[in-house]
Amino acid sequence: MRRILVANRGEVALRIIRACRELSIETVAIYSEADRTALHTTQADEAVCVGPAPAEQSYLHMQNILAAALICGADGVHPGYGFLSENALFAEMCAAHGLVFIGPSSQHLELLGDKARAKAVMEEAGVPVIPGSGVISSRTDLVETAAELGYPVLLKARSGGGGKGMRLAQDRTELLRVFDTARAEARASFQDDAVYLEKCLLGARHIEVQLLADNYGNVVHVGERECSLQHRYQKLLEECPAPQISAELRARLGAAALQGARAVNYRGAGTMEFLVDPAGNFYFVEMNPRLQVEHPVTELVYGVDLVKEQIRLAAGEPLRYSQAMLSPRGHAIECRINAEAVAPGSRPIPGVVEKLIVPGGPGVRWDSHIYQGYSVPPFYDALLGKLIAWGEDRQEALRCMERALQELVIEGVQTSLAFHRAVLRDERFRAGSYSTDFVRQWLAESEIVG
Amino acid sequence: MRRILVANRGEVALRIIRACRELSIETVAIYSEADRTALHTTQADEAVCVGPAPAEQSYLHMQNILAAALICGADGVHPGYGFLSENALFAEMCAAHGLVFIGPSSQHLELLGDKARAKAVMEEAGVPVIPGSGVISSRTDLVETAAELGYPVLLKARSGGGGKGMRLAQDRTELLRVFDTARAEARASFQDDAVYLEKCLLGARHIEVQLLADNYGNVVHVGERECSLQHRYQKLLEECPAPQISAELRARLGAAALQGARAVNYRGAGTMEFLVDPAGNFYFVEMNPRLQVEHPVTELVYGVDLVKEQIRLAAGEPLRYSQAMLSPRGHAIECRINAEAVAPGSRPIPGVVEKLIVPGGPGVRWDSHIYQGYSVPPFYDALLGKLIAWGEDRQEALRCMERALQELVIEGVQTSLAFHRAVLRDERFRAGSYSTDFVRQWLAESEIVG
Amino acid sequence: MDFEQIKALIQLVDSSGITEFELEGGDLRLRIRKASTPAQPPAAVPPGAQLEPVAAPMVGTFYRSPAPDAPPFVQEGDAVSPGQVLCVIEAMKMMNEIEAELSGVVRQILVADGQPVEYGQVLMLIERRA
Amino acid sequence: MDFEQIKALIQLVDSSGITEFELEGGDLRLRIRKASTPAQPPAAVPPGAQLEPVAAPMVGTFYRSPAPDAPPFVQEGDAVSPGQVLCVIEAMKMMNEIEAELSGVVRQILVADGQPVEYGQVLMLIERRA
Repeated sequence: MRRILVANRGEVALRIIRACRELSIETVAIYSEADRTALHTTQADEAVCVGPAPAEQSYLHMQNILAAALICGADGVHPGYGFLSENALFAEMCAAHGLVFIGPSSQHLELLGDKARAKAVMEEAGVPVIPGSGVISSRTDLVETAAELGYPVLLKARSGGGGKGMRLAQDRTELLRVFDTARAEARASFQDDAVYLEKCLLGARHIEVQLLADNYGNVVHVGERECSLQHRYQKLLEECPAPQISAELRARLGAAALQGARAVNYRGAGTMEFLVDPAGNFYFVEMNPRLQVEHPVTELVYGVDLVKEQIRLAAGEPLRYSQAMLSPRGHAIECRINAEAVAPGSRPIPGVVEKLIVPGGPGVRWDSHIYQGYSVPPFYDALLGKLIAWGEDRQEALRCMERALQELVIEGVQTSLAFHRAVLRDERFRAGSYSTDFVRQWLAESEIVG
Repeated sequence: MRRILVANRGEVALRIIRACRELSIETVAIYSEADRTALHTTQADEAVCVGPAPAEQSYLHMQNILAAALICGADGVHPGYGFLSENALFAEMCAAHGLVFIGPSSQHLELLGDKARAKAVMEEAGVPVIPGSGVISSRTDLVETAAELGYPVLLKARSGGGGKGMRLAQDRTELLRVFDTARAEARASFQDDAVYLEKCLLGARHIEVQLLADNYGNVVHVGERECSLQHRYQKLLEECPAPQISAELRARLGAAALQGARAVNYRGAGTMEFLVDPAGNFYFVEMNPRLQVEHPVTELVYGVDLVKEQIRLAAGEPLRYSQAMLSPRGHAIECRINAEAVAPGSRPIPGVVEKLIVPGGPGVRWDSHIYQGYSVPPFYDALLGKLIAWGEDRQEALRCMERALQELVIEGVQTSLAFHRAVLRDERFRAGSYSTDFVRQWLAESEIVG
Repeated sequence: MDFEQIKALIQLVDSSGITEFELEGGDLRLRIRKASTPAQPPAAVPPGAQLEPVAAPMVGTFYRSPAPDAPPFVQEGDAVSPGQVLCVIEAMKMMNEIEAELSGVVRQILVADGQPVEYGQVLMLIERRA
Repeated sequence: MDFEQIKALIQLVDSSGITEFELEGGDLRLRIRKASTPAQPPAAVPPGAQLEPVAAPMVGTFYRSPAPDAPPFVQEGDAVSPGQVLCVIEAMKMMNEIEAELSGVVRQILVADGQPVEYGQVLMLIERRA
């Protein structure tokens, strides 16, 4: 590949530009009118304005993005995460115009985008899946299926992602109450109001396995990540490796992920998401056919550049790693610094970064598109940057992250820094055995909302 | 240790504060009146002004620094590099007042500070040393000794460091001409005008070995660093491991460094400097009994935090590593970004950092005390920050460094960025077999001075 | 020539006294026109005249005529009325006609035939007339 | 109490109307004095009077008297002349006498007895007299 159009913005667009530069691949950035002075716009070799600020008219405007790719002579398109990254039609359009879509095929995106179908395929392949239903056809079906599964249950959108159209129900009354809202949200977000039910596992942990697969049948996993620290189904902190996991469970998770990837003939970089219950049973939830926000923790521990590998695989190169070559070293933690306090009812507030001091020194990595003087636009997601810390073991990584959080200064916009600092001091978090309930419980008990 | 006074400024003061935080040790910063708003002043738990801007009246003012340490209840003093780090009297005064000096004993500092004596001790211990003389007694002695060694020769200060009092002479006339200047410079810098001669090895490489030693006789080496890229005897770029070195030579260098450290019963972190000639013969030059500016390249490749280890060792802990536990992974490069163009006759010019964009992403580390709005004081050394890049091999590290140099924006002060960017593109440099003559030759041939 | 160079040329022409600029590949064909000696003298722009930009509503390739051998939709100096086609932008093999939204006179065409345009790029300036 | 707290206290007192502040450990003894009710009324500072700071020339511990049971070198309101000892700063077991460099009246003593001072810290203010 010679020239890649980066169909995204923010830190992930920069991340892809960095990988391309290191591979001597030219980059074409796209930007909305709100991102004219954004770093991804200025750092790429070329930049094309593809529309006004709202994402539907710019970062989601397939025609303008493809026209920019063709006009600029790009031979590949990297969608990043979010936006068009899981859009099967976009992948197909890229292919139709002779552009390499850096991700799996549109068929994979279609299959894995239908969460219910993906589960069925995995179950058939022998991967344990989370108990749940097919698409709910009626209120009667809803109530009966929930009774069979047993409360609490999770209502989820078939085409969902990022927690949208997702609702927890403790009983029949609550379930009936949230049914319509969930469907409306799913329709608004994904143009598909089909929802299904899933058993809600109490005290479960969200653990995912990173995969890399080439076009020639070779698949490796690059360890697991702990992603249980979530607020409103949005991850706020991730770790690699998952703490408090036995070597035996780790091996079983890796094997199941490989099994699942092989079952669908997966290609490129992807992630198998599992829920792990307190007894050590695990269940497939979904497969993310793209780069994950939290990929840096894996990179630091395994010494692998996942974005460079993803591009190499998309270009048709064979995998450069065997499973035996991939061994973890130390521990890494990522904090997603958002332009938003973590508190009930909080919302991101746009503003200008009036002062920025970026942490440095050993073990610290900062993936971010902000700079002193940057104006945070109100149109996109609230991620300001990802602070990642590495240490020889979890204890050292925690200490490194604590001091990096202490060093990081962002003035002018509200941030999640106070939350992250407080969580890092929390004894239960430090013990490493927290589940997806952690933040909800913690917010209920805590006064820290800053 | 509970509380450490950091007897330094700039990036190294921050580096030590970072290590202390990760060890849950409180820090006391000292600052001159010129550094009231410096990051090391604001980041430490406490900060004490120890004098006006000139270093002799602040960062070198032993009495004020020790008074600050005692008044603030510090139990240790970390001298960093430069300033008082190799001052035997200061180490002794610390000890006399019950403060742990984080470095070797004053006896070690005295022995190793006398470069001629250090060489004699190493020679006795069976470490090959660079051919040279004892202290030169007269002009006759000078000329005769030089004739015996053979030109070119290096005139060096007995108490020297950082290239001060150092002169290269191609013949007898030049040697006689530089003799007085070198002595005057040595007197001004080290209050000691004793100089000695050393054979100048043509095409030699400057390679040093990192050591860690505890108080109980355990010593390990943490690999070698290539430091041949120098201008006026000042290092500008370092690598770990040294490129184009055979495994056999690497092993011999490591063994010689251990032998040397054991010969002087060394304690703490230190570095053995060698010159390696094109035939693969190596010679001891000197031992640096302190933290080195370029320590991060070793940290990235070996996964060891040298400053934390140094503090642990000074606190009397036994070494946590055996030699077998220390294995390199990948390759790291450091560029010293100075407030000064690299060109004949260039000088640092103070100014205000009007814009700063720090590189991020995988493999990149930035150790720096500057921030947007920081005013570079004219009183101290010109180092603005150290940009360090890691990759799975030298090729990947070079690519990572290239794109990081491309991302780094420092406006408002002159920098060495243009030099570093140009060197990274140079084919001889990329081939990895450059010697200490490289920059001189390169500047002579090149037009890039930016 | 890459996108950046083209953009630079456009900006250069835009900020200069030049009103038309052509360039061809192969054995090179260059053509530069200044406003002071136009092929067909446009009505002088009276001081205080209101120039309205026509911006590209999409990313694509700008064409001044419906086909390679057809005459251009408009020339500098032409009077135009709302709904009149000014140019086309080709995007993904689709020809998108760009229409005038006001009555006026075409004062300046800022993009050369066959050149790529990005969203929001100013294609021409029209002097508003009642 | 750490150095930072002490500095904060000094600044608080400095910026307030309080002229004297004492604090003891153990069972706590606190004493605050305001300028409006001084123990020994200092001569009023005439408007426009020139107050000269006496800054610490070294890091150390500030003492108002030569020995714990001795009277202080100077009190607020005292007239002083060049060379007169104002206080001592103990550093590394050495007692360093700080002398007045001008003639005037001690208007304010800003540091409490026995407190640490850093380089350049203002110890007292002297109103310059001819």
